[in-house]
Amino acid sequence: MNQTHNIAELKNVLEAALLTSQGPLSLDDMTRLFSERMERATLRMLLDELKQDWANRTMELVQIATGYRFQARVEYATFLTRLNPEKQSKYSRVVMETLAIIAYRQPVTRGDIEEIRGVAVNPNVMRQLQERDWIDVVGQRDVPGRPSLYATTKHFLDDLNLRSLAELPAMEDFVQQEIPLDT
Amino acid sequence: MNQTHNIAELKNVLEAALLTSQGPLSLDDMTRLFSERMERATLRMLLDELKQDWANRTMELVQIATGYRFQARVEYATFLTRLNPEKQSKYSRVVMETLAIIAYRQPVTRGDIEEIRGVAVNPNVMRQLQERDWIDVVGQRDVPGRPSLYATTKHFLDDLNLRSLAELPAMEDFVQQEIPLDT
Amino acid sequence: MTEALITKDPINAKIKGEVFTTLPQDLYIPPDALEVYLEAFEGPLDLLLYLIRKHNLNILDIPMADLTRQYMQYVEKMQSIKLELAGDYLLMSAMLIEIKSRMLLPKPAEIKSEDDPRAELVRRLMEYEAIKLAAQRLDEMPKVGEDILVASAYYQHISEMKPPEVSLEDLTEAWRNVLKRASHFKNHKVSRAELSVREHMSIILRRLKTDKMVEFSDLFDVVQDGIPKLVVCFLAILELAREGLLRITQQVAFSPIYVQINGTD
Repeated sequence: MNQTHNIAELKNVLEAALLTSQGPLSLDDMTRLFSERMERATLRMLLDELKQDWANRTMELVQIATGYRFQARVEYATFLTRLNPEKQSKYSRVVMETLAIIAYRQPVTRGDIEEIRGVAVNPNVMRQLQERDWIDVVGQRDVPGRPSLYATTKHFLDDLNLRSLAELPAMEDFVQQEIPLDT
Repeated sequence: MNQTHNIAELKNVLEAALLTSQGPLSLDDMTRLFSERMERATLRMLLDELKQDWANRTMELVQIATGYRFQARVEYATFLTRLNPEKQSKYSRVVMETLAIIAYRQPVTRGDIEEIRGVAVNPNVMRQLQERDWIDVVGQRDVPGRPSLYATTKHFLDDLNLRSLAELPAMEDFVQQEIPLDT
Repeated sequence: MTEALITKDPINAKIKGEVFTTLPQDLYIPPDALEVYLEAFEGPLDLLLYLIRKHNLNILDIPMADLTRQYMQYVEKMQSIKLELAGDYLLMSAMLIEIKSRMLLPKPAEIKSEDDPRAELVRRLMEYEAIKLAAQRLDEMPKVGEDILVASAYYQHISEMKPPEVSLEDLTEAWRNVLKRASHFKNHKVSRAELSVREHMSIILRRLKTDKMVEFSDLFDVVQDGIPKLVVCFLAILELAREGLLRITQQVAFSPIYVQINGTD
């Protein structure tokens, strides 16, 4: 079975690939599945159908930054996390605040982060985020010392179930009431 | 949804767990999924049903030594393999030098190659190049033992994107009068 | 909700057996507890924000002179490892004192809001506050490996080993190495012409392997091949004969010349 002959069979190949893949599959990845030529429009149509087929089932086909993946519907998470109780340890507030600054203000230097947080940034914090592959260096600012500019990665978007940064909650949502100057 | 109330929902939890688990799940693992007590007999019954549900689909639920897992039916394996082609290793130095000698000095016998390289040629080396269809035997030298004469094939030229051996870089320190091949 | 989020970390400092759960209003922090306070807050902005939002503290009401004096004492007592962190608080104290002193100066008749020295601090505080909330939101969002479980069913990996790629450079590099090591080849040069001859030697041998005996003239395609190729072909036959690989026979003068592989009958 090297040639695929009908829609159902093409969809099955995609389903098998998406259910077994270690990471998200891009459209390019998926075209490689087939020996014959596959149009991206056809792929998108098949993926749409596949998504429909799974609409009321345990897994959902989602599109994220780097491609498509099947993931368990959120209502099963409570069951499934019982299998691996040793959860990934939560990041400290410093790490999460640094991540938020990079996510919302990117690209930023360590100096920018220190300016916003009012405290020096421990290099260890940056390292943690880089090791998780959530941030990386995208360039240097053209000022003395040429400090590194940090930005979030596509992997960060994937891990947070987002297709793009625009899907992050809007910054305006977090702005609180004005601090009064005269009381 | 911490309590599960019907067979369908129990099966869904098992399905989600088996599809997202990194490895096979044992019956013990699966009992941990549920907050309420779960008999092994019930689990086996549910797994049997799940197996039936997937009978004509892309994955099959199989039992192996360490537990249960979903795996893509074997007919999809050829497609999935295309996603992760195995890393190609490089030819060893012996293989490359043997190939070079055959290309530049053909037709040659194994004895010729040994004389040039100063070491015995492992028959395995010749076999690798023959299996690749890059060299073949074009005759025997009329000496005792009638050793095979090796030459490069047309397939070798194709793979290296050459029209003829004359397109191989010449190893000359000075420009010799060339016999033009195309006039 | 805002308040709940901002005061997520309760202050729980124990000083000489006495438990402190709220910040003293005079902001005096006993040196023993300094570390605990510093850990409870992410920095001077965080501390200030807490005081403003939780205790409705007016930025200008902070007794800055006292505060600064206390900080100076901490810095002296603290080990060098914590100096950097204390420095951030010290810097903030200096900033507050500067603001306060500017506010105490006689005001011009009309003060525009952007000239208010506190405006920049308020901007920074509010930006930090928003980032802090954004960080909490990011922390709460479902993530792969935590509450998002990605499909990873098994498939049988069929080994479809692709053979190694070889480039022209790989090949010539290998040949160069051979020449480098083989001393008797040291002065050997391979020209393109020679390569063509050797290629034709292989071609002729291949032909004779299937056709056994070929008439000499049939080895030349005078219609298709140009003179140079015919010459190369002839040189190849001569070279094969010299190496004893061919047998060239002619029964009588002017009869056809036959070529066959040496050793075949």
